[in-house]
Amino acid sequence: MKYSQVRVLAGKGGAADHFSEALRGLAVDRRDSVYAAGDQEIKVFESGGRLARRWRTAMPGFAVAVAGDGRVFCGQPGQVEIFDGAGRLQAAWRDEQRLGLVTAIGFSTGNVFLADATGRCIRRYDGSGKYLNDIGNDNRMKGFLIPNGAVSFGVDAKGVIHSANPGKHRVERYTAGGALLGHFGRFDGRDPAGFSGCCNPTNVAVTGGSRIWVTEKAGPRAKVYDAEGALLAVIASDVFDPNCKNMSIAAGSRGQVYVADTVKLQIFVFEPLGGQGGAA
Amino acid sequence: MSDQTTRRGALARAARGAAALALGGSAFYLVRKADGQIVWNVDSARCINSRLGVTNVEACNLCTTECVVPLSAVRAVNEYSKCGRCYICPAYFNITSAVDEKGLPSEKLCPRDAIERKPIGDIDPDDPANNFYEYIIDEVKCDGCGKCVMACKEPLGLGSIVLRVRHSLCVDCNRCAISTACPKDAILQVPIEKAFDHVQLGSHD
Amino acid sequence: MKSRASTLLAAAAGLILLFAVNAAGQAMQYERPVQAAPQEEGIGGSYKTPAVQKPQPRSYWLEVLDVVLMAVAMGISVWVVLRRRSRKWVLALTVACLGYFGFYREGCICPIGSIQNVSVALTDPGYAIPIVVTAVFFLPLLVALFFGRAFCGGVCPLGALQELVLLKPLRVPRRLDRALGLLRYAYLGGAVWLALQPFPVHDFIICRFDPFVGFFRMAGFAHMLYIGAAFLVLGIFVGRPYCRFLCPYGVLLEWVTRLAGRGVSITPDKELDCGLCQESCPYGAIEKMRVVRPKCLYCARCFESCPREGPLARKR
Amino acid sequence: MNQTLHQRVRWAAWIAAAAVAVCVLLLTISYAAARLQAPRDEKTVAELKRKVREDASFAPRIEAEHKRITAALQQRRKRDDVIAIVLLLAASLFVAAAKWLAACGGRRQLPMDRLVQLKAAPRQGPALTLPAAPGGAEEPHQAFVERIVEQHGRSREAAIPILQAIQAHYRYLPDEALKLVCELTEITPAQIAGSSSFYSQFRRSPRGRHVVRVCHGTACHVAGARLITDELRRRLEIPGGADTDAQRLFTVDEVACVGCCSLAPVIMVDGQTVGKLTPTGACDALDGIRSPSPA
Repeated sequence: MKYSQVRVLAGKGGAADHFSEALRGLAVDRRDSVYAAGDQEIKVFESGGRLARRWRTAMPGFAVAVAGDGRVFCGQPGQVEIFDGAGRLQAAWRDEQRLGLVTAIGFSTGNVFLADATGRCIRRYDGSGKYLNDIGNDNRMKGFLIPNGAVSFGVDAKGVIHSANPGKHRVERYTAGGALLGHFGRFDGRDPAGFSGCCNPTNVAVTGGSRIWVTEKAGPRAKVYDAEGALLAVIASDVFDPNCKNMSIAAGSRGQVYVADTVKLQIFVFEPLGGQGGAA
Repeated sequence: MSDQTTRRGALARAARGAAALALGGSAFYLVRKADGQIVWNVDSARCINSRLGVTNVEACNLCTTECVVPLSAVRAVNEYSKCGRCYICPAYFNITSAVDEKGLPSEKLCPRDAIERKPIGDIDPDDPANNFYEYIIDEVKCDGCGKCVMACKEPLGLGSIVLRVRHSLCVDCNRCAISTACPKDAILQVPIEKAFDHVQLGSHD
Repeated sequence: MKSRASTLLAAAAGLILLFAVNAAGQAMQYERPVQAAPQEEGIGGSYKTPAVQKPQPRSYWLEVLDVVLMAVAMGISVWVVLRRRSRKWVLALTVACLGYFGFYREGCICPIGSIQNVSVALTDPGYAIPIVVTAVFFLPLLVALFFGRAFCGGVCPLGALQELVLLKPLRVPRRLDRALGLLRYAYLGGAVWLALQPFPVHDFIICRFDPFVGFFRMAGFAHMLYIGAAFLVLGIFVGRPYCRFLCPYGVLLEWVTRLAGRGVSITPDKELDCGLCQESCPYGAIEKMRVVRPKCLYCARCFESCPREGPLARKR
Repeated sequence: MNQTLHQRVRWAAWIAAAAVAVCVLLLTISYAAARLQAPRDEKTVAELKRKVREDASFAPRIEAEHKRITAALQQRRKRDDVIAIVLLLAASLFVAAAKWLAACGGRRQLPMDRLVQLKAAPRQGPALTLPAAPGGAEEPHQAFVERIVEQHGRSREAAIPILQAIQAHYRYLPDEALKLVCELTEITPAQIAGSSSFYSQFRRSPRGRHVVRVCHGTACHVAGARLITDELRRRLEIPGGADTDAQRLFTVDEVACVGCCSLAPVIMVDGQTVGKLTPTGACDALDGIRSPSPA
């Protein structure tokens, strides 16, 4: 299985569809529009690559996610801002005692999961913003090992949370209640199936139930695994700036992959060759 | 005759006075400029071993080879408060080496065997990945080659290991031999109170 | 009138609002940053983050003490040579200074190398040197301005080393002496020029090619150690070869000494014209029974060999 | 006693010099060995690193190799430090001993060389060919004095030239000759006495065959010229008040500075200078002349 780069969105600069300082979060909605959180803005690109909308957020956004009902969640330091599809602010969740920097957001029926990098765990809230429980900090390390400074996870169709635990070179599976179901991944500096460096993978995205997309840092690369943790493909490795770290990744309905280059501030779009390998 | 000697004496005195004035003046100028005790210091933001944005190059080991004291006065230091205590530390292991049966890289990175690795905190005997590890640099063995510094820096590591001048070993050369050789002018004289400041690593270039 | 008031009110309200918004912005400031490094409470097991070793340099007052000691040593040198006129005391001072400034302080800081720092500091507005270095550089010059090269005599560790190995001084022909002496000017000029150059050419050659500092540190580059040893072996037969033919600071001292009011003199009123002093001077600093002060290195050998005041005279 | 101390210091100097040489040699060898070893170690490690790519079991060997190299370096450094300290100590001992020898020992040695020089000199040096022997019988006083008086005239003004001629001939003024002068000329005994005592060039007593001038300049004085004069006079058995020995072989004069204070104490024997003397050394110098002399 191979991927080819088909498009590059955004970039570094002052143009409307460019970012000037940072590009941190990516999300894809059902219509394959790309939501990118960077600087202090959210930019929405149509599937063709044209900038459709952009709006400012209260604080720099570290994560962006699109809920099933089309609302856009933006994770920020200490809070989550919720916008409607047009970018109008609808609510802001703050949980000052608990919630720190939100670096990933996921949904399952009736649940909103917020990755809290300050608390090194995933916080579970209900749809109205009521805190339910923590995931991933019921262990000896009191949370995920994140020398990268970000917790990243994806939620599959069954509501299982796949979270990166970079310090252990693993992707861990949790139930919404916080029970550890299992994990895959191991350290290996040579075999692409293993995770290299001190602490990888940095970011995880999940589509449906069968594909787990991850990115690594140093050297930066994007990979795809199947549900059992078998490597399907290395999507790309040499197009990214070598100093990239915490590259957000998202996958679209046709199996296309979006990876944010955090140094060049570009979004690389890859598509599988031969058109197969689409979402399950 | 006596007239001449006094004239000569006066001339000599005048010349001496002028010279004293010149010397004193330049000394005064320099003292006005001086800012207390200054020491040699590695500017981590300039040192290519720790400077961000430098990747895929060999670690510069001029600090090892150029220093005038037998074992360089520049040594690697682990700022524990910044250290991620990683299970697999890229400064300790050669992460590109083959993985052994325990799941760890088989080679160590330090050519002088100067880094010690030990688990800390509540130790989980069953899963070694479940522990934090302290990486302790042996001052006596380290010669400042910078390999670990290069390996620890962002984005691979957290950049907790940096090169530092051991002021107790540094002989405070007029012109530090390393600074002469350093291609990035990373060894600078700074006021003593700034020498121990935590250096905020600058971004690319 | 009314509209005016309302505008004012609106402005005030706007201002208040602005502040309020600002305050709200402040309240929203996020105060719990992400700690990528695990903290003590996260690590558990009563773990304490070890302190990072930060060895301090020598304390400042010790460096000041060095300067004071140097000044005192020069004072002693002047007193011993000009008043006591005793070689024995000079020898004692030489050994003491070699021990302290040479082997204990490892030859740093010295005024010879400071030439470079001082020349850079005088020309580059962004470069400052510590007061200690300034003092170390200017003190010997000031002393030389009044009394001659007292620093060279017993205080300079490089000179002291050569002074002590001198066994059988050969007379260097005047012309050769002069010609070799010119090397110092070239060395001084080259050193200052290189010190003032920008980065790639920039170099402090005086320190880099200091032949004796390796002995003081008992370490160094092999070639410099061998060169130093060669200088010492040469120094057995030729009085202070480095000082006379290479030392760039000697040039400065020489210039300043030309203006000196006092200095070593060969008993001007009661001398014998026996020439013993002239013969005893290994540095060719006595010509026609008169001291050539710029070349006099304050070693007091002339006094020792003098039938009127040396140990010969005291033996009676 | 002094001699044995001298010997000992000389031994110490030699041993120290040898120690210095050995230390330098050791340090050089150590340095060279390290320089040779370094690339070999590098090669070993590189080789192991290459092997470990295929077989992870080589990794411990690399680690062991690193450990060994580091330990060897540290050991070498320690060893070199010790050698360097020994070297420093030996060098200072050598310098001290050599200086002692050059200062005190030198004085003892130099005269010997000079003496040899001096002993060789009489056979070749023209300085020792003396004018006619005093009291020589080749011409009676009468005839000689008459000839002189004929040359210079009989007036009182001729007194000095006549005395000079007599002095030149006899190297002193014999009483008989002076009597004859008084008889033959208008010159009075009182005038002769006055002139001959006023000018230091005239001598009234006979002179030895060799003139020994002992320098009594300040340098030589403080270096013991008095002792040398006394010793020479004692050895030559010159009675008090006289300056020439009974055989009229040596005349010992005390003179002001002869101009080579650096060799103090100095004597001049017939124009040959001998310096850095001891009293016995001075006597030996004269023996060197005496032995081949009365031919």
